[in-house]
Amino acid sequence: MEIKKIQGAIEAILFSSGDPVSIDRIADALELDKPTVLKIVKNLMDEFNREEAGIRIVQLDEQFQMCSNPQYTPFVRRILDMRRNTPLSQASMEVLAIVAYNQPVTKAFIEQIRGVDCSGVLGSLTAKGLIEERGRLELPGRPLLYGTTPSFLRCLNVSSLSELPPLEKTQQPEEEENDLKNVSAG
Amino acid sequence: MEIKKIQGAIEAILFSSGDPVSIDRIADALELDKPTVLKIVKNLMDEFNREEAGIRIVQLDEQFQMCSNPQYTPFVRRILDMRRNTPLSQASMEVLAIVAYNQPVTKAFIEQIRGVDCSGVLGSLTAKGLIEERGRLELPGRPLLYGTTPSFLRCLNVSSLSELPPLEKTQQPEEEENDLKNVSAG
Amino acid sequence: MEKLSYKLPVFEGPLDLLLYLIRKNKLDICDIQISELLDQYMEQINAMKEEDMDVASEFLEMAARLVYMKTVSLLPKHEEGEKLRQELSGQLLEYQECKRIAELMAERLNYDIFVREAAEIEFDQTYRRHHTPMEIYNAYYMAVGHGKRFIPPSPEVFSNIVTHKIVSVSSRIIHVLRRLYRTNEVRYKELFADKTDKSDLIATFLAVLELVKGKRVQINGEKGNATVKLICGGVKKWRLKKYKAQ
Repeated sequence: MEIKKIQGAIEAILFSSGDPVSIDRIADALELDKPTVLKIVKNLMDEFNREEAGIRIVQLDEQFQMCSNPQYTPFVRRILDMRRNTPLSQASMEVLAIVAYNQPVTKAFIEQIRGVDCSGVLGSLTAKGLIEERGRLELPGRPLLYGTTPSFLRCLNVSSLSELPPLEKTQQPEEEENDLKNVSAG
Repeated sequence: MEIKKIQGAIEAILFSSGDPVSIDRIADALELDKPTVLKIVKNLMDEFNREEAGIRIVQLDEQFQMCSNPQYTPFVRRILDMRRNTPLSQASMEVLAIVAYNQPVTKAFIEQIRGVDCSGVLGSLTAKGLIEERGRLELPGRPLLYGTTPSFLRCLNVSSLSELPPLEKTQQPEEEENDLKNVSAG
Repeated sequence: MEKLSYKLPVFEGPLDLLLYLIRKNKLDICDIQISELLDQYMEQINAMKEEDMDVASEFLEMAARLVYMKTVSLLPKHEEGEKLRQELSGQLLEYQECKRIAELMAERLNYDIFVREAAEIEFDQTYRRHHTPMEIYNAYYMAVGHGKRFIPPSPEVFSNIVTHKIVSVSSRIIHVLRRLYRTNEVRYKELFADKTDKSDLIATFLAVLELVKGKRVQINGEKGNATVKLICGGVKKWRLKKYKAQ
């Protein structure tokens, strides 16, 4: 393999791994001897670690890792921050609404209504602090139950769930269903 | 900010974000105008995307993302100890093709073309991040609509849907076909 | 979950099979000879007979459609038959194109490019935008639709399969003893009066047996008139000491 390709391969490895990678493992993967790899990595570091570079390669003992140049952290933070503040997707809104009106509910219940998997959405709503886990249902598999948080009320600017617009009669889970839900949740 | 620093910041942003980032967001974060940012990103792409490079910058519609150069995939996989992604099944490819060329599209429409149920396939394509929900169609039952994601473009190595292989002339969506889309979606 | 039943030898569905037959027999997709196609199709269906019923149903649906088309084509008026044939041709052309594109895309699809996870910067991810309650209400209707069609079956439907309440015998022993401390003697039937659940009934019955075995109670009479009597009468002290906590 020519030098340029080996460099490229190491770049790709460090980029994709995220975690620090030891020189031994790189040597193994490329089927090269350790001193050669070490020399190429060092060259690569010289190429990368210019003062203004966005990506740096750092050495940690015998390991190497790619990371962003700390001087740009404020910008990175802004970008990631903007991502966090994007409005809820429609899928998120729907899941939130189902949780709000039926809590505590299981993932299976929500998926049955929406007809599609919603693990990702539940995760992001939890991270955003709009819903939270509410124990488990005493059924096989002990599924998690979800309910809305005080943050959710703040987000809607209401002081209690009772201020949500009431559902039309036909949309309300039936009495018996509620009873059962409570019984089985106990 | 000097050019070199802006480049570095964009590098750092793309590296740290992981996901595709839109030119608007970058412009916002750097407090620069969009054309300037676009020009710098394009320069950066020229710098990065040499044949032997380990890291590439790809354009996906209006977004940009850093990813590894596929030619080094075997090495990266050795390091990450990952098995090869199983190639998508024929069913998945067909569904993906229908979604790509007709998006946003309902499950009913896809099933009409393929003549078989495709709930499972839609679920797995969504889980793989190749397609995503795109709201609902305002028809009875409010069926979900699906479209392709930026990841889909990346995996196909194109930067926009317009680069997909063209449909054969006779198959270009005709009036009646469009009608059918709406009817069958019901 | 992806239905495994789709792993039929070669065909993704009835349309796939039809395209295969058309190609194999060098038929013209735009001018299908229905009776010829139907015979071949049925041949294949018979060959696949041992396959999963679920798959077969989709293939059978197409068989029925072909049979119908054949019937209609025998009528003196040809308009409907012609219309059905064009419809099928159109569908086949469309599916053929879909397959072609899928193949092209499969060649180009590289599902093995690596991207990074977002950098782990500690953020307070709390959602800070605001919405109105009406948005939540509307989203609910979006998800549920207006009919009851989409409301999931009540948990009751599953209760037989998934819930089994376990009632401990010891809790029923306490229950029986409590009843007896008040009255010293109680009709056997009454012990079961407050419960209808099967596991409650069984646990109560076992509790009585345990108490008989432990010589704490005695059963007199038979059938409906049987009574259960506490043996060490005047057990007020028991109640106070041992079972107070319960």
